[in-house]
Amino acid sequence: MIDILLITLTMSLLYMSIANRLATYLRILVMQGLILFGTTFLTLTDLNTLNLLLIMLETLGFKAIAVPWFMNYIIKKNHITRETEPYLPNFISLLIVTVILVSAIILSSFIEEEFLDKTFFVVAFSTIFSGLYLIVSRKKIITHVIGYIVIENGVFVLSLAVGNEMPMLVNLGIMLDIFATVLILGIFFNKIGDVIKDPDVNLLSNLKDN
Amino acid sequence: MIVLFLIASILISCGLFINRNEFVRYLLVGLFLVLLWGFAVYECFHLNQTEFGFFKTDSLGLLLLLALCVVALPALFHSFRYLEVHNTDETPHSKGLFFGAMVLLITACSVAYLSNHIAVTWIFVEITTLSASTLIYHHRNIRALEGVWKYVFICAISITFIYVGILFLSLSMKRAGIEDMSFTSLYSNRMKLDPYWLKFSFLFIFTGFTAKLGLVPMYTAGIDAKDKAPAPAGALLSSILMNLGFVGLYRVYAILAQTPYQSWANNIMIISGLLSIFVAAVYMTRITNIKRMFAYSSIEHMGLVVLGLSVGGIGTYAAILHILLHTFVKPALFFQYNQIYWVYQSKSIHDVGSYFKYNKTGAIVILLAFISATAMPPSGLFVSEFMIFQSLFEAHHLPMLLVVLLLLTFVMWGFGSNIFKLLFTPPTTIDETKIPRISPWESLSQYLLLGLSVYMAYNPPTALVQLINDAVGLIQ
Amino acid sequence: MEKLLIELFNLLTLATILSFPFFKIKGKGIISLIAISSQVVLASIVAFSVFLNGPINFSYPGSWVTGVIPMRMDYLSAWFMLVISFTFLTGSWYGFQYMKKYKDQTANLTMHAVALMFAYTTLIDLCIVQNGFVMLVVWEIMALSSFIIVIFEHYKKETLKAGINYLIQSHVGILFLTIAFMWVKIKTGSFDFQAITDFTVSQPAIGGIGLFLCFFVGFGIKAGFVPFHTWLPKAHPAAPAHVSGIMSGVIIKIGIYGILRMLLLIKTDMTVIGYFIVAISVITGIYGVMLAIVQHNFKKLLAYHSIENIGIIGIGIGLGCLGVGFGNQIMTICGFGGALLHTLNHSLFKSLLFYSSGNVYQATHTMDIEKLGGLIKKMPHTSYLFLLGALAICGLPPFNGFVSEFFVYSGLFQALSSDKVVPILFLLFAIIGLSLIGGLALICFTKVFGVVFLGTPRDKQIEVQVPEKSMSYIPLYFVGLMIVLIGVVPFLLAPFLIETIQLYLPSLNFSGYQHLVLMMENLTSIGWYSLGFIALTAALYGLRHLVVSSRKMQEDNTWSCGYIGDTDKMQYTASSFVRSYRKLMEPFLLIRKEKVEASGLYPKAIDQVTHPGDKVEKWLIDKPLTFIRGLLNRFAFLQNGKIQFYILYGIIFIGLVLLLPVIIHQISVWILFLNQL
Amino acid sequence: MISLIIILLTSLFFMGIVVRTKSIASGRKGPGIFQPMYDIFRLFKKGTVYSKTTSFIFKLAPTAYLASVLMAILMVPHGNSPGLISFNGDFVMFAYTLAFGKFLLIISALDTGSSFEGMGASREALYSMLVEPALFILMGSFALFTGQTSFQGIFSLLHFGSDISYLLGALATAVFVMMAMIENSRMPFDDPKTHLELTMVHEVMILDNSGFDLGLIQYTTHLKFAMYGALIANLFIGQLPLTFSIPLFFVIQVLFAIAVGIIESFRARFRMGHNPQYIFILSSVALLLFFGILLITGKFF
Repeated sequence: MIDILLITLTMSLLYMSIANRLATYLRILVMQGLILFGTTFLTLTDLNTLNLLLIMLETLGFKAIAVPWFMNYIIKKNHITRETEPYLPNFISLLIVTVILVSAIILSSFIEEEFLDKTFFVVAFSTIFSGLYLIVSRKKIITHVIGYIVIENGVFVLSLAVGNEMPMLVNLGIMLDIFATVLILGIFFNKIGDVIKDPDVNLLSNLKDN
Repeated sequence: MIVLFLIASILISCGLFINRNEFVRYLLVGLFLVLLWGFAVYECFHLNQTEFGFFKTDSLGLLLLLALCVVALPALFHSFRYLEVHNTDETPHSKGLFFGAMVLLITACSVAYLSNHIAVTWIFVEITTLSASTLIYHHRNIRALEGVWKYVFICAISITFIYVGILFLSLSMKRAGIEDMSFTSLYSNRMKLDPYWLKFSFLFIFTGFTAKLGLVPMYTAGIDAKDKAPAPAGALLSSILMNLGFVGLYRVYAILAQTPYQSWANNIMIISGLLSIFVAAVYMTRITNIKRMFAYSSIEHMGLVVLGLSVGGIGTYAAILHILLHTFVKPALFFQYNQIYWVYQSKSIHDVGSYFKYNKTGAIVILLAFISATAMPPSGLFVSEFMIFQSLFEAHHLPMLLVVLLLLTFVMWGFGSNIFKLLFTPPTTIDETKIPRISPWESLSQYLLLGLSVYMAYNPPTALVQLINDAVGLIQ
Repeated sequence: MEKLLIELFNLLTLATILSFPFFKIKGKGIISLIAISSQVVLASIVAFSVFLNGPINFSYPGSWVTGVIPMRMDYLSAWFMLVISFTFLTGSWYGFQYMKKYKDQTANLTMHAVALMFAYTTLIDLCIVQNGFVMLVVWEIMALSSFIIVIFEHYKKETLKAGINYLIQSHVGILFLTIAFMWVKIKTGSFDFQAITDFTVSQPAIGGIGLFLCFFVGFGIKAGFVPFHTWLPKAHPAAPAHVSGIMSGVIIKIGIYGILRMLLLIKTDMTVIGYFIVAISVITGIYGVMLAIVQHNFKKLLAYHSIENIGIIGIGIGLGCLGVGFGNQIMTICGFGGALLHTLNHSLFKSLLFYSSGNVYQATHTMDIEKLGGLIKKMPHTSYLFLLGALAICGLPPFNGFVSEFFVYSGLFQALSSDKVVPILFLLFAIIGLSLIGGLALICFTKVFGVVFLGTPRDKQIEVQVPEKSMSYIPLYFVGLMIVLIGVVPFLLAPFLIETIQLYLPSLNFSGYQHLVLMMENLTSIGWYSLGFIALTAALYGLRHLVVSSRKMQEDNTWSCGYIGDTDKMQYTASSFVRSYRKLMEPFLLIRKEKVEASGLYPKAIDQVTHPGDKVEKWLIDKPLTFIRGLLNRFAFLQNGKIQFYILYGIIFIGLVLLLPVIIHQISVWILFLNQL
Repeated sequence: MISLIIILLTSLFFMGIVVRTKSIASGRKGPGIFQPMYDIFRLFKKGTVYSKTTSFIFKLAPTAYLASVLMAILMVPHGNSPGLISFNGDFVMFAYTLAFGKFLLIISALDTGSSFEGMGASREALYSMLVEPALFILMGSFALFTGQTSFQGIFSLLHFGSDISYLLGALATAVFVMMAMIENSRMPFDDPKTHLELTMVHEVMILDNSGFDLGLIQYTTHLKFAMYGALIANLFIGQLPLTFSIPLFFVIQVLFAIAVGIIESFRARFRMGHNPQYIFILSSVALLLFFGILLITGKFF
């Protein structure tokens, strides 16, 4: 069951790489949140209830609901165009994400590790790097944020892999989630929104030395 | 005690946030300084004691804590001066925000130095990001916004890297069957750790810390941050915050030290260090923005520090000494930058000049600080650089040494030609009547800092040498 | 006692500088003048007491960074202390009046005075301190303060440029010294100079030679050996006259001191070092004077002559090394004796020349010799002093330049009796070089003196302030007196020379001592003959005067072969004077010409300008520099403001570190595979 | 002492012989051999005209020129008997003393501010620079040969053994002769009798000297000839006793003078532009000599 969920997560990455509209991104984020919620529920079996509750609350409430809604609000508020505006054609993106996926699998094949479920590793790895790829390859700032959240999801998956033994790390991950996302979105919402009307990243590329 | 200090200073910073009264602000900041110094003094007498298993006052932490105390004093003083002079668009609210953030930053750093648990360090690194971002965005204009945006984003990414590193570390601990994640236990069990994941985790953690430490690859946002932050804040960013990165790196490196994979870690650090010096050389020879120039010179010094650390031998000692002295020298430059800006109302090298004519004391500071920052004798940094070169020589890295020397010469050339333009070449367009009279006392702190760096380099008190040697002992 | 004096010497500087805030600018000038003068007295007392009572050693504990700081004053140190002190005495007195016209730039002057005092103090200390680390520190303080005194007129762009050039190059020098001392430190664990001896003794010869080369480059940059000379012709014209005098008088000599000191310490195959030094010195000498001839800028020309004289000194040193190598004591005596003596002499006449050039500048406000002329009538004192200096620097009797050059010459000739062919060829090379240098110097200074001081002004716009201020030539007469004294009674120096030379002759046998005595007798006889020469000339002139005074005599225009009119513009200029020479030497020089040819039926005014360049600089400094700059600038894209890139760097770094070992491993596998084919 | 006297004597008639030879060579009878000295004495009696632009240098230079040559002559030995001044390396002083005189003469030419004299001065300076190495190499090779470093020592020990060394002696003589021609700026390097100032070297330098000074300069030229003649003679005198050596000396001087005369009357002047090359050939010849001596003394191996 867990594997199915994780594979769906990976699928969503591929979809994300070729999606053209921000709304789609947000839906994918919601989906990923739900997937993580399910995974948490299934994985962290031997965790004390309170902690588990906290984690699930975070995944469901924060990842699946609050953040996407919030971003949607921002997009509406700042009249951000609906296009994702990638630098590269979708086909190439698809290719690259696939390559990331494959290389993750290959890399995992090097590992012989009884404490680590390889699926987690592969999924986490590919999610992190395709999130990075998303940031690098898209023009808009909002897409950067989305990419960052994808990375967070990947990291979360990774933390789940060790979660049972070290709940503390999972909590750390949650903390990172909330902290960074709030910080970034906070700035994004409060400042960039009202300083620049059309938040195109090119407007934020003037601090340079060349 | 550490926790008390933490709570107290967080309360103080909250107080500063909400407070609107000038006098109370002075009072609170003074209180905080007293607290900080008291804390430092207390720790001096409680060396190598663990608190809650999360904090441990080892010699490295203590050294950097003391350095921080020394820098914090003038930093806060100059912040007051800065806000006075720039009081056109200052509201009590913004002032409160500024000081609150600065106090928070100082606190976070000073506690993070002493943390004995990688997760705790990580948390405080996050807090520094938060407070630093507030400082950077003090002038609410679009450039500042860009600076803070980049800084926050890059830091967020790098923090994630560190987190991933920690996860890998935990994996390797599982292999070894270790539960306790504190540095001491990691260090004592380092031979048991699973090399595969250890390498992974070191790579990720190192990459993450480069953002704070100011090294290739993640140094980029730091430059913008130091450029955009008000000069006193910039001073802190380029001194104590970098030290924080150094502490983190040092402690993680300590785990790998004396293990078979140390050389592997060394190679990573050497690559990063050389590239950093190279980047510094690239920009020092072409930069036109004085503040960014200072920032790049920090990059160069960090590169040297990492080189010294990775080569080992006397290099480790030199690295710690170097970062210590750099903590005193670089703020001096940033504080002096304030006065430069008051004179010319510009940070572009094209608009400045004849500083020696307009502000003599300041000009002398710039001259001395230049000598220090390029590590020419008789400056203090010369000693540590000399030792670093010596360690490179001893480790038979002669070609590397020559490359480094070449690059440093270029750095010095670029730095020098800009500094001397600032000092001596008559400016193109300047209204002499508008130039404010700057009291020599403004420069006092810089003289003291520079003097301190020289003294500590050439005639180090035995206690200092002892502390540094202990710190070196952490990885040897 | 001497320790006390030295400490007093150093404290005096600090005290003076600390007292500066309480004085007006004039007061500052006066007290710094007094301070330097009394420091000179102190230094001389110490030096003389060394010559009287033998070497003096004491040491400071130092910190754990430096280790023990031994202070040793032997005859070499004493000799150089005397040389430095004298030039600083005259220089500061001359500079005092030279700086009068800048008296409104108070802050600038204060900094200048401070830097000047620091320069003097550190120079003296450099002769004493014998701890590598401390020596580096003092060395750099000296370099920095000399940089400050050079860029006095820093509001001029090219001055600052030259200054920075000097700073960077001297920093490169210190890097070499750093490496050298580091090397010794690592091998022996001590910064004490004695460690150098221990190290070189323990090493095979090649190690010692390598170490010496490191030192030589480090000191040679300061001394201005070709090809490390390029900072010199830039810095000297930029500096005020007295500073130029001091710089080329003593500051570049500290490099010579360093080399001589290292030769005392390094124990290795001296012949190789000797050959090396002779070769590079002959090249230095000839190259320097060759470029000096084609210069139009008065001070730049003199600067190139400093390079030439460094070459002569170097020939002496090289000869001495060969002597040590072959155990031929005549060579040693003449070589080192000539080098030491020429160091002193050059510091005298070169400072004299620079001071008088300063007077010319103050009178005319130009250094372009093409514009000058006929100054001998406006400023006779300066002119005759300059003539004195010119004759001395050409090494003509009866002046001091001849004495030292004679020393070297006789060494070279007497060494010819050696029976190996390689040294003989080197000696021949040196002889040819030395004689060529002499001839070229003669061209150069006839040109300068003739064009600047004789004839009539070549540019009517330049008006000359007369009369000369007395303070502007009294210190010069002081120097001139020394020049004549050394020329006529050189044996006054003999005792000092003997002591100093013996440092290089640890095993001085009887014959060697005889040679030493013989050389000194030669010195004496030369002195008397020079005196006789002066007397003869004087007598003949008196005779002529008697005869001519009874004849009738009249004045008229210069006979210009029938052409009557304004002949000032027709005079031979500096460029035309050396044109045939320039044509001859074209391949060695780098001269940029700007011509406006006559064209058309009614040609406009034509003119031609030549800009003498420096080939060595072009190929050794400029080209590589531009190349590396270009290389660095290719990477300017790194900080391009795009956050995506910044993140990309992180990914690339991680990927690189992860993949690099794999790739390298694969490649090595392939290579193995291919090797097995 | 002897050398001084006999050189002075020679200087009285030397130029006369040269002139006489030339006139005979050109089929004229020609003046008596003391005619040049009469001319000089006439010049001594005349008054002088000074250019307004000149300074003290101009008055001093001719005297100093003469003084320098006299000083140099004092160092020239006569075979075994040393000159008044003799010490190790005296020939260095010899060369530099001559250079001193030349220096003053050159700047005195520039002192007049006349373009012609500047021209002459420039050439004079260049040529003397070029000729300097030749002398030193020559003396160096003698020093190598005899192991002595003073004129007297060298010439007293200078005796040619094998045939090849005679060849070397001839070479040395040739170099000395050529050197004398250059130093006194005679044919083929310079034509004192030409009437185009543009092509002169020495004569154009002294264009503004008149009366006593001119006389001094001209007499100095004679002295110089005699001096070089003495040097050449010394090559052959060696250890001979005075009774033979002094006549031999005069014979050689006369031969030298005749040789000069013949060269002057049968050679055309070199092109000004080519002079440097020809002068530099002297140095290479001297080098040849040097290596020859290396060969003889067997130090090559």
